[in-house]
Amino acid sequence: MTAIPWLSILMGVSVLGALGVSFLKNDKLAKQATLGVSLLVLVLAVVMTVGFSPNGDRFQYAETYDWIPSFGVHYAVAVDGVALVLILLSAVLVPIVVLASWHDAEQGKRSVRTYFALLLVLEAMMIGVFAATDVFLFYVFFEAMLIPMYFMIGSYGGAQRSYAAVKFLLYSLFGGLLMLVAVIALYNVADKNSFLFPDLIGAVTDPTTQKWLFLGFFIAFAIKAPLWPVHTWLPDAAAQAPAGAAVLLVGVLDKVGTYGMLRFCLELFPDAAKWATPVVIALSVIGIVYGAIVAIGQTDIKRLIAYTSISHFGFITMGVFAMTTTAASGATLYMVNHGFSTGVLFLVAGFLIYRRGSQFIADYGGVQKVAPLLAGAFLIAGLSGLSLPGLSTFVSEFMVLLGTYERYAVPAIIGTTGVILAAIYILWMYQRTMNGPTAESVAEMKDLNGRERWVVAPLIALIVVLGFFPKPLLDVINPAVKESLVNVKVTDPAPVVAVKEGQ
Amino acid sequence: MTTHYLVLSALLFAIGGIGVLVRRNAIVVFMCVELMLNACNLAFVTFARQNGNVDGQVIAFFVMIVAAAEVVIGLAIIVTIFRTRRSASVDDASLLKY
Amino acid sequence: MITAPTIEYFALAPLLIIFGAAIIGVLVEAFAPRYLRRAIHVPLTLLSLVGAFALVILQTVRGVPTTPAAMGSVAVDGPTLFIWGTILVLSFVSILLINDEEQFVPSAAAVPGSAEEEKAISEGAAHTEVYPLALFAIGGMLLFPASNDLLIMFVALEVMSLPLYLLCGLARRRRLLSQEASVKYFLLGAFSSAFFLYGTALLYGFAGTVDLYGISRALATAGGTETLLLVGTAMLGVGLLFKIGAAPFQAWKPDVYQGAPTPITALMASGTLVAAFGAVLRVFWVALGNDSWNWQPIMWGVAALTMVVGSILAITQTDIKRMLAYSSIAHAGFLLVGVMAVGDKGQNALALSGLLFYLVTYGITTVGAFAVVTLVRDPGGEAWHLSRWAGLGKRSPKLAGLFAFFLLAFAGIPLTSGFFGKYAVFRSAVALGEGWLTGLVVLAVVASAAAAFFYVRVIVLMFFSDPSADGPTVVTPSWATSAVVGFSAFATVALGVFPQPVLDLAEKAAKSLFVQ
Amino acid sequence: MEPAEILSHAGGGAISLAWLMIVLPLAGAAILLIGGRATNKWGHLLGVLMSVGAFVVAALVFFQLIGLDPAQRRQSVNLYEFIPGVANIGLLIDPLSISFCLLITFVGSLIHVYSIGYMSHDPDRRRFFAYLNLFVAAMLLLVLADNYVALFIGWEGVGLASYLLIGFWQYKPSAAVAAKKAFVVNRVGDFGLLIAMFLIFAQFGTLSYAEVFPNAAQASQGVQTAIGLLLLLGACGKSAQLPLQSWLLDAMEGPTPVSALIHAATMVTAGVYLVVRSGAAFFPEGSTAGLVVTIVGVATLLAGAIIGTAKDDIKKGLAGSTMSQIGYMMLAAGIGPAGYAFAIAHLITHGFFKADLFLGAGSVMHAMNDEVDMRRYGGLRKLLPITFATFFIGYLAIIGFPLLSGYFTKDGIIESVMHHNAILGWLAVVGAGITGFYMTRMVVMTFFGPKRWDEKAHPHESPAVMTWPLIILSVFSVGLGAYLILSNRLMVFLGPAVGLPAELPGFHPFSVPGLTTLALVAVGAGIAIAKYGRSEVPVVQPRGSFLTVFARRDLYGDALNEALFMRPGQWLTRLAVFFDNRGIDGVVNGLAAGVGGSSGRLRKIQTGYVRSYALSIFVGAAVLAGAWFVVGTL
Repeated sequence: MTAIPWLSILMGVSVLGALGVSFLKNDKLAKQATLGVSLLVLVLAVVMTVGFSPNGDRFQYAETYDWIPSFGVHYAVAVDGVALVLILLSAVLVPIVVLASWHDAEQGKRSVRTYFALLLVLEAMMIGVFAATDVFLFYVFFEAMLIPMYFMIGSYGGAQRSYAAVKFLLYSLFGGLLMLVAVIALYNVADKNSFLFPDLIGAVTDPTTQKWLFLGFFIAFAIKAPLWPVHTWLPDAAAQAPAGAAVLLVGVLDKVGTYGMLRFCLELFPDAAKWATPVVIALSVIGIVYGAIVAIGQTDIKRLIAYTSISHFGFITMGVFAMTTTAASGATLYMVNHGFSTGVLFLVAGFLIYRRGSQFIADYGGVQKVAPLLAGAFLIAGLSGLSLPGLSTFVSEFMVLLGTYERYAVPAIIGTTGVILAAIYILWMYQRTMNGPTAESVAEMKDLNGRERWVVAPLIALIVVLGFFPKPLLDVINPAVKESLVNVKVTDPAPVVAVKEGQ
Repeated sequence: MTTHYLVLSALLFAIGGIGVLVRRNAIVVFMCVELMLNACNLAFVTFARQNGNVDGQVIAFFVMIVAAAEVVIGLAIIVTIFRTRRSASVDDASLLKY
Repeated sequence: MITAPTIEYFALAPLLIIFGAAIIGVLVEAFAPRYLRRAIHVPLTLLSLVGAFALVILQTVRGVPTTPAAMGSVAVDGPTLFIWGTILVLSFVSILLINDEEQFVPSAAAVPGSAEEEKAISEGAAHTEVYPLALFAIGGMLLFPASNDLLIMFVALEVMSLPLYLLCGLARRRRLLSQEASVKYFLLGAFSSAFFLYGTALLYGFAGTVDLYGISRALATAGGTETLLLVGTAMLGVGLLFKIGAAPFQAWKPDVYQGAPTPITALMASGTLVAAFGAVLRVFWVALGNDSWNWQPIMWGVAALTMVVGSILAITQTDIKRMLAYSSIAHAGFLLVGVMAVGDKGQNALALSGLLFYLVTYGITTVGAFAVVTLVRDPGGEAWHLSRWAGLGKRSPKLAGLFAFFLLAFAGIPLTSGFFGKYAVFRSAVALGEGWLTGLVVLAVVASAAAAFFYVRVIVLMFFSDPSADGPTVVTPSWATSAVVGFSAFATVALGVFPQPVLDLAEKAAKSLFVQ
Repeated sequence: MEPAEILSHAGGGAISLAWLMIVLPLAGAAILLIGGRATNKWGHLLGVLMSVGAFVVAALVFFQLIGLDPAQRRQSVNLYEFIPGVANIGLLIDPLSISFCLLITFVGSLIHVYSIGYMSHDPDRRRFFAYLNLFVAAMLLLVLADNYVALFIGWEGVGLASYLLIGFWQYKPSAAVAAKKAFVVNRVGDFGLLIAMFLIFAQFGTLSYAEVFPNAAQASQGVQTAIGLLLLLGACGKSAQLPLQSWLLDAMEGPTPVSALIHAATMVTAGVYLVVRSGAAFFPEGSTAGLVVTIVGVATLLAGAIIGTAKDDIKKGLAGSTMSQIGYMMLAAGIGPAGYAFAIAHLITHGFFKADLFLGAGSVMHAMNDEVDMRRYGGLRKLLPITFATFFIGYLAIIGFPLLSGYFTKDGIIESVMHHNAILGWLAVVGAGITGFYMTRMVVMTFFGPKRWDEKAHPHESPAVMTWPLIILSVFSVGLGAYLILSNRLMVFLGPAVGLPAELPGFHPFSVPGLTTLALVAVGAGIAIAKYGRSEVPVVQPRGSFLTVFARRDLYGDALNEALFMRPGQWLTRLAVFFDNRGIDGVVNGLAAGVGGSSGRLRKIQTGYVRSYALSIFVGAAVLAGAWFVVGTL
């Protein structure tokens, strides 16, 4: 444990950066400043991670101050392994997104520096939401986050942007407000005069109350994740948002939902969670298959990617609620990997669309011939989307399915069909856009330029490295997940055959 | 014994209320309101009698004063709108709706 | 043999100052030369408000009196003082808005578009009466929640309302609407106050007194099934619910808010609402406190209806002020949730503090929003039609940003004061631990989700849609107006991030509850 | 004899450097892909170098291994922890894996060399070599893995390489589609493999061979069978066995060296490897799973052979024959220890002579500027002497001409199956006969008879860089079989890895089945010569009898897939999309619209008439009073 308030520093830097950027007059300068700030945050986050001791206390870098005593609300932040990797994910994605959306904001003829300021504000809130160990503080970030994203979609998005933005906001707000009631009730039922997460664990004992509160939280998270059938805001939002915002939306914001399920739904209401598990698993499985099938039928690249994410979130929720160490760790790792893989997928798609000016698959063809690098990046991103072994997503998907099978064989088997469907939607999209004779509309297409390579390269590197060597992340995640499962009071099922230690 | 007065006041109040609903002329409507106030006065006085204290009587005086003030304001407003519209029908004033 | 009544002048001082100033204002109107009047009125009014506020502070510091003043007819207790402070602050900022004479008709008597109106305009005539009128209204607002018996309450109600009836008719632009608003407000107001009075009469008949505590005592002995009591409370309720604009008595609100001069709308939407809720609380908690199981179900229905009507009807509004009026109806519904959360002493304190805090946050944000409305103008006055606001975010981002911020506060997004307001009230309701009330809270949050839609809609208009060529001009605000906007914005942020100080005040005020 | 125990390697010697086998080609691929155009000049050379390097390492490991006592010949080298608590990345060096390594790296290197010439005119030659290296690396990981997860990584890696190489000329839509098809069909197999792994992990709590195999017997019979069948599904995908055979014929869209290396010599045999590797555990002799394997094998070997008879495209003909030959291997692998050695032996020899045949075919195409229709060949033996000679040797080898490789291995399979299950055995014999027919047909149509090609083409022998690999391969095609089979060399060698049958089989050249096989092959060849050698071959394909069409259309395999999966799939997709937009999203938007609409209607109650407002107040008052009354008097 160190006395340095790392998390506050991280947030503070982003917020101050945002302020500074919004006051800059020169757009170019604003961009560079944003990039600088986000890189600084990344460096700080990495340093913080290095100092994190996986097998030390569960929550580290803790800071706790009274915020609103009469509500029992604290400014309390700390990270365990799960939160840490997600914060790291955000810290990695933001600078990349900044670099990727260098010119995005200009299309709308809208204020460029506002866009980048919003990015930084969003980063601060993303860090905050994962770091918050006070349920109320978490809720505050959970809701407040919507606003910058809402403006990013609404002001800088595509033709349907305001529809998408409003849909996104209201959908989330609806869930959030239901959660608010649950939050209040939780406070009263627990009767601890405190919103601190550790105080609230095991505070709700009455089964009926647990179920109601669980629902209040779960619905909000299910909408956020999004879980079938409350997913329809995502395709619109993701398709309309500028590529960068889409990355943060699908890559990080949605993770708040799955993270919330793992952290709050399970730990605060373990019995209710077990009670709800069959339904949740069923919804997840439906989500996996359904999302994949609908993705196959999409004609719009970004929508397609959005639906693949719905399928992937099915895997994550399944892993979370399977409540085995392997599955839960896999799910957590999945959150990170999915952030990277969908991130690069959206970004490369963004480059593609930026060049051609159309989101429709039908407008492309034979791009590989004219822009091999672009195509290659797109292929690798796609392959990580279908979780090819050797790429990070495989590890997490494998763990989720493996762990789920231990307890729920049939859902796991059905979920595994997603592996086949994934191959279809990714490769078919790739074939239609990149292969075959070059369409004259793309004949002049430029290949990736320097900036874009710098955007794609780090992500792909990460995906490959983590694909072969996920241990560092898992070593951080596993203890945290084990702790949570202890609070949920579940133990992994033992193998049927007792294996005498071989060799 | 006092019930009759109460019934009467209730009737007056009801008449006033109905009047407000059915009459178009702003002045008349307003007079109906005054009628309702007076119904109240009657009730106050009656109850004062019933309870054997003078509060009700006193209140009645208060009410009259207030009613008088109301008249002043009311007439001023009604006159202004009449000058503008050349009509005192409350139904003509229906630009603000939905 | 009549003994002279004892009057606690110090306790009543704020009232006396306001009324005194109002009377002086009238004298000024009578004797001061026209060109001087404004110069006298503005400082006089503001000073009196400041003075009154100072006295309120002083009393709070000196310790809250535990017995009602003026022979038990005016209760100057913790809640009253807090409400007074709130009303005075809100009035102060509203007066700053009223200060902008562009808003008021030069000569109310002149027929719109007539020669004499031209003349009046050319002469730069102005109705400086607005200041004393406003002061009388404010005085009424102060007395209304403080009055400890129904007669005083009735008088206060009228003192508060009558000047407002007039002020509503003084808009410079769209005078037909303004006058219509005035006449509607007047007729309906008088109508409803008749109900209030009749209810008073019946309760007098039931309890033999109009003293609130006396009524509650009578209730304790007689039990809650007397016809007089039941009908009486219903009638009384009509009068009060009308003032806060609860359904089905909300009809006047949109019309009046839309027609009235915007500064007056601001005053009504903030000050009057606060005062009316103060009165509602006093009547239902003090007089009918022992009877809560009787009125709670009805209040439940009213609250539900109010929030639903407010949120739903607001969605399709096209006039900005009208939309804000409906939003104010919806908020009234949310506040009623808190009114029902009565239980033991601690629970009451919780609910009361929540309500007080909500009233502060809502009032301040409302004034700010209307202040912004006054700044967005067309050649023909304020750009009232929403479509005119399209693309405002690009023409004047700062103003649009502020307005968007106020709207988000109305919607109750975290990190705005509105969020904690809602939270404080809903929390007290849930804390009661009654299923029916928690259910209402769920309904309330669903309603506020729906309500969010029309706030968001305005933001969409301002920021996401492109400006029309001949969009409205944003006038450079006067020092007063900019002060109002600035103050409201600051308060909305501050209460959204560090609500604790104000919460402390509210809790302190609520701890002692209403004196009996 | 049961397989030997898997020991963890003590370290030292080439075995501890075995990882180089994988890393070298992997590095090659990485350098060539990342290096980009800069490496165009020397890329192909690097590729060859890395492949040869891998071969050298393999050879060294091999020699260290045979230096060990047989009981010591299963050594696992742990590299690093992959997924904590689930799996490591580790290598298992044992006779089985090393045999594969030698085959892969040796044949692979030859094909690398050959490709230098074959791809010399292709602008993307560098990328081609990168993919080839990637393939070699993945394939080696597949066979060297000491647990199922690592195996799966290699398994998918070769799938990727195959996808990339089939679609190498991606601008040809047919190639792109074929590539996608190959990958997707393989994924169906992977589905089975994945479930098998889950089941294994749920059963044993581990996925490493060392811990699973010894305890397999403790699992219930049903579970064992289930695992076996699921593994078989995976094997069918990779090895193009029924019912997942359909992708292999389309895969011929890839450049010919790819067909030779991936779709003949190595990758497609991965399924056989999987079955043999897990054989002792999950396909024990006489087990249900084993029976199913043999049935699948026989069915495929016949189907492949039949398909081969009708193809005019020389590569597709060879592809059919590949299916069929792998069918033989599966068949053998299904019968347990008695068959493993023959399966592997046939796998190895087939690797050589089929690669020889494919490369020969490639050389022909090279000469005929990429004409693949045998009806447009003819009389090429004079013009392409070396190609002809080598191709002919390969031909003799595959039809099982006495004393050549195929003769020993295939005959071994038939013999061993005969003892196991006569029906299957005789079916295999029939297959051999058909092989005789279609291979002869191929040779006759290509090299004999009058020339049927058009004037523009002027055939010429391929350069040395292409012919030398042919020669080397053909040499092995002659001798290797005898070496492996006689005195059960391979069987004994493999013993520690896969176990040995109760008594080692002897070699009976004049057994009934053996002779019948020869007779049938002769008959088949005779018919082919009669049909295509003596009589004129029409340049345009005749409609052909129903049977011919049946064979030509791959036994309607694609039609079946289309009817059963594609069409309903597309239907389902459209349905789902519609449901999502109209159904779910419809509800959401409908809700919003409903609220808006009700708002539009409700606001009409605000008529603007003050009297109606008064009415609402009046009624409201009445209602309130009434309600109060009701509640109060309750």
